[in-house]
Amino acid sequence: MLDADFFRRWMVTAAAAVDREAGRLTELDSAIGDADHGINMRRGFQAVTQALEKEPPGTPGAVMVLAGRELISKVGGASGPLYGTLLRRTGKALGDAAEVTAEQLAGALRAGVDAVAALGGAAPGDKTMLDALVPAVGALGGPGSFGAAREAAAKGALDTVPLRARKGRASYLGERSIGHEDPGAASSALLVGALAQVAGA
Amino acid sequence: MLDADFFRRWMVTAAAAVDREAGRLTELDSAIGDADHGINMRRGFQAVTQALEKEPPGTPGAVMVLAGRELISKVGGASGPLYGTLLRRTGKALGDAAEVTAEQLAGALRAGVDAVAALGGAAPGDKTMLDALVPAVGALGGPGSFGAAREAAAKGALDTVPLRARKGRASYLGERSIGHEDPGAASSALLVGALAQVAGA
Amino acid sequence: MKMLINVAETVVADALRGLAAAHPELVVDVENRVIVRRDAPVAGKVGLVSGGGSGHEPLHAGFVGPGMLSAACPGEVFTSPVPDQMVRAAAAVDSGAGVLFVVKNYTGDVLNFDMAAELAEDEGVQIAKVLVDDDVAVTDSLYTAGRRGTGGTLFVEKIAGAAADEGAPLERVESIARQVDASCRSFGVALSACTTPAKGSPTFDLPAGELELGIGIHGEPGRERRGMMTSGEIADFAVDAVLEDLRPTGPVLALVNGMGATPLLELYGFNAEVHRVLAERGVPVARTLVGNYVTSLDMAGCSVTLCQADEELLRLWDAPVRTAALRWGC
Amino acid sequence: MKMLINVAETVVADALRGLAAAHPELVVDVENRVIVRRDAPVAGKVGLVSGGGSGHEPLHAGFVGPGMLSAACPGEVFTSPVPDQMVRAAAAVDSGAGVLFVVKNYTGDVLNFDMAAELAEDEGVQIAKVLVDDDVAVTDSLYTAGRRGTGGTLFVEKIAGAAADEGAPLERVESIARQVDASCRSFGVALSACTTPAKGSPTFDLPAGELELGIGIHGEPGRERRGMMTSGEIADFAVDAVLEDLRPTGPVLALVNGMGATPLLELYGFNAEVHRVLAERGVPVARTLVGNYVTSLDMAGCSVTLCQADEELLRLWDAPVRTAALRWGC
Ligand SMILES: Nc1ncnc2c1ncn2[C@@H]1O[C@H](COP(=O)(O)OP(=O)(O)O)[C@@H](O)[C@H]1O
Ligand SMILES: Nc1ncnc2c1ncn2[C@@H]1O[C@H](COP(=O)(O)OP(=O)(O)O)[C@@H](O)[C@H]1O
Ligand SMILES: [Mg+2]
Ligand SMILES: [Mg+2]
Ligand SMILES: [Mg+2]
Ligand SMILES: [Mg+2]
Repeated sequence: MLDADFFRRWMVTAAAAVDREAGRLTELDSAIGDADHGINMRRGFQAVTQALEKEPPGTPGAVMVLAGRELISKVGGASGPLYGTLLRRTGKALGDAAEVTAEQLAGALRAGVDAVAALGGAAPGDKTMLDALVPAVGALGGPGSFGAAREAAAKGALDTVPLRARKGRASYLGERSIGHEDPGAASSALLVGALAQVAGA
Repeated sequence: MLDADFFRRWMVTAAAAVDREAGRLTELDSAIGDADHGINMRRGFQAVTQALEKEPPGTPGAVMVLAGRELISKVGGASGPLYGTLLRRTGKALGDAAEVTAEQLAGALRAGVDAVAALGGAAPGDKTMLDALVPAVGALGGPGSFGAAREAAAKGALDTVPLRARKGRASYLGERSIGHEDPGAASSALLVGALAQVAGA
Repeated sequence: MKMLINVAETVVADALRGLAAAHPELVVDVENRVIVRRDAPVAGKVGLVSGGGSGHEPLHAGFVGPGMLSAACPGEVFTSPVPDQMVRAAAAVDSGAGVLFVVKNYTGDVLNFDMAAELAEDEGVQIAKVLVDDDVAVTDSLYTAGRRGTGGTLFVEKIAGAAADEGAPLERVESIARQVDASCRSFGVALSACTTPAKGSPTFDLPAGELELGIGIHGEPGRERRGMMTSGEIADFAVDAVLEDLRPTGPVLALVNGMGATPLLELYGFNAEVHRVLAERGVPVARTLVGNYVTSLDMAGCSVTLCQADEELLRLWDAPVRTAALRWGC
Repeated sequence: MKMLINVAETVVADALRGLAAAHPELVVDVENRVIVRRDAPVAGKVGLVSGGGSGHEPLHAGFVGPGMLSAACPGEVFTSPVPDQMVRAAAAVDSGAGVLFVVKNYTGDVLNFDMAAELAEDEGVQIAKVLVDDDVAVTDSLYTAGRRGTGGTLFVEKIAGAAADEGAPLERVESIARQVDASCRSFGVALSACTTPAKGSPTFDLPAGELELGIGIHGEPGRERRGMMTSGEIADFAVDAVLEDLRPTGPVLALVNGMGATPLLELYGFNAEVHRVLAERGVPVARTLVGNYVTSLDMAGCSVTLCQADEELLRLWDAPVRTAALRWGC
């Protein structure tokens, strides 16, 4: 069973990964966007860890809702509302339970990813974070599936390279967006990787 | 005896020299001024040759007065009024004679250089065009003295390198003006060199 | 890259402190990043709120004041602001007549303003929105996020702002704003990339002797890279790109805009070429604005925005405006 | 170096054509390079004529109009105009009340305006002259050409222009102009060199991580080169350099000026630091102007000008002005 502390550690681990990889995310965004994705994610996840430290929520759902709210009110850009919605809707789907199963987490994350797709209007193949998130939640299921989700997200991110962007800033580039990894897909892979790490996968 | 054609050829030869060396003059002005001296001189002497071609004046004095007026109304900057005054006053001092001697030219040029000193308030050693002009008119006298004037002007220009500027833009630099040749002294050396060339020295 | 800053983290807050020091006629909330005209809310008047990433100054804060915006919300550099800012701004300027959000069409701006609209309406403020999408360099199709909002924003904010100051109701201010957006097209060209304070190096690499055609205002690369062109050739290309899409049937307002680092001397020279092309194409120009209004930090380059203006839009354009960056008639 | 130009030879003429296209309220004589406000000569009013090398836009052409200059004479880039221009301008604006020449203290400007004054007086125009020399980076001594005219020019032109528009006679306009000059001090800093169109490469070489302190507005190197400083450190240095020389005993007007390529975002942040330093030194600030007003082509950097203002100067500063670049009160 996964408790509030597990989710808190997921967020803290994700924050560390984002901090470490911020330069790379910004470089990716520099090629096909506006060179701020790493900076945005770092600012957001710093706010998340600070908020979680200040008054640690007692349930998995509350951790995720708080994290999502922080992203929405601190990040801005496209990634702020999208990642904020991902975490907040995941949290809402987790409900009030003090502990949840891996299966419940998988289901809640699927709801979160659906909300991202609804909000941003993107589909897999559009060269966005969904290209990492959708395969990841597809692979996620029981307790042993965290490693598979990490692999799926990482592969999904890399698979954005040959795609032509249809959403977000990169879409302005048309053909010129081809040949670059999508920064949001790369950061999604980091988040899923952090989850796998905390789960010991 | 030197006739109007001699003075016209002097101006045309000077224009060619200025045109050839414009880049160097601008580079010199770039180091201790505002990077336009070559451009200014080229614009001015192009106007001078055009004006002289249009209706060639009949006397040495008229050639120089016309050339001076052209510089004043086409160059601007410090060098426009100063070189314009140099030529105009030289021309006035030459009077209406159809031909003048080398001695008369030397005397008239001295009057022109004096007018430059009066207008700009500079003295030899201030790191200006006067550092080439004053030694040149000092060396100038009889028919055989054109070569000596050229040498004196060239040496005077080079001798500005260790000087600290006290007039013009270079004076703003204080100590930092030391170590660079004054662009106006360099262009003066070109004018005196053109005179010597036309005189066959 | 050298910048006149303290540290990258504080550039936006520092600029807001400096804005407050220079403009006592504005209320600048540095902590919450909201700039409001001092007399807001004006009784009976519709509020106009805009915002977006910083780095485009004077847009938007420089356009807050009588005759234009009621409030502006600056985000981090090139990052749209967060919903809390717009909600706060809407509350500060709403007189009960409602608030129009002027939103440049970028995914981030759209999502954050949408969230803000929901929250503000929860708090009882009536919200209308207009999306500005004037940049013809982006094709508006299923395969893009739609055209970007660039120079047209200035026309929307000025003209809708004048309508609001005249006392037009929210639906009317909104419909005028939409009309202006529909009448505006822009095209931008970069001679150099810009450098964000946080990144510290140029956002793209533009070799000597090349330029980017069809750039946005966020340091994104453009649609196409070409060998260097003269001012006249750039004017031909940019104006034709705009006209192809706009096909004006009457006089236009022209914004000849610098991207931030192009000297005014060059910009005025470019304006001469823009007017030449428009004359050649038979398009009369009613008004021209030349300057750095919708910028991209220290990018060298320019953009052209044309706005077809009927008599009503022209009248509203000419109406008095008193802001930090745009001022006439009062 | 890429520029938005056709060819270097025509940049000034091109810019004048563009100015004419954007500003029908100005009479722009492109061939003779004189810009005159359309209603000149105004009966009974003293004329105000200024000019100087191009490359400092909006100075001076952007300051022609009611409440400021009557006419401006732009020279080649960084090269003072020729006497014919000032003579023509003086003739165009003289109503019989005489003309004040506002001359920035550079050898070239001084010599050319002096020649023009003689010629104009020969034509029966009464001429007075004021030299602007506000730049404290240059010591005013026997060993220099005297202090340069930089940002203070804006204050002289605005305040003397207001006095002239009020109908003050020539001696009064001249003495106010002198008072303003005596009350102004400036200090400038470059983060990058500028590039003139004719030369095509930077006028000096400024390595990464270094800046020039005490620069002028013509791409001349400054007084001193240092390692990179923060915005706050630069404000400390520049404001202290100004105050050391000015020693104001009352409130000041502040111009926080960009050299051309510094984004407004940075300039406003710098303004916050300038206000901090002034507050620390106990100097009250009556008015602040932030923007690119007295520029040096595409140079990155800034300058600070302070002008001690008594009530009369403050009143004249606040008086209406309607020019391309400075506009309020009308
Ligand atoms: N409509 C969308 N749906 C899903 N993800 C999107 C959408 N638009 C953008 N993104 C994601 O957001 C990322 C960019 O985030 P970021 O750089 O922080 O914001 P911005 O584009 O506003 O600068 C993209 O790489 C992409 O993965
Ligand atoms: N007061 C002066 N007296 C004599 N020569 C001067 C004086 N001031 C400047 N000069 C000369 O003028 C030259 C600069 O000319 P130029 O670059 O064309 O004008 P500007 O300095 O206005 O850009 C200097 O190198 C110097 O030789
Ligand atoms: Mg981005
Ligand atoms: Mg020079
Ligand atoms: Mg962004
Ligand atoms: Mg010069």
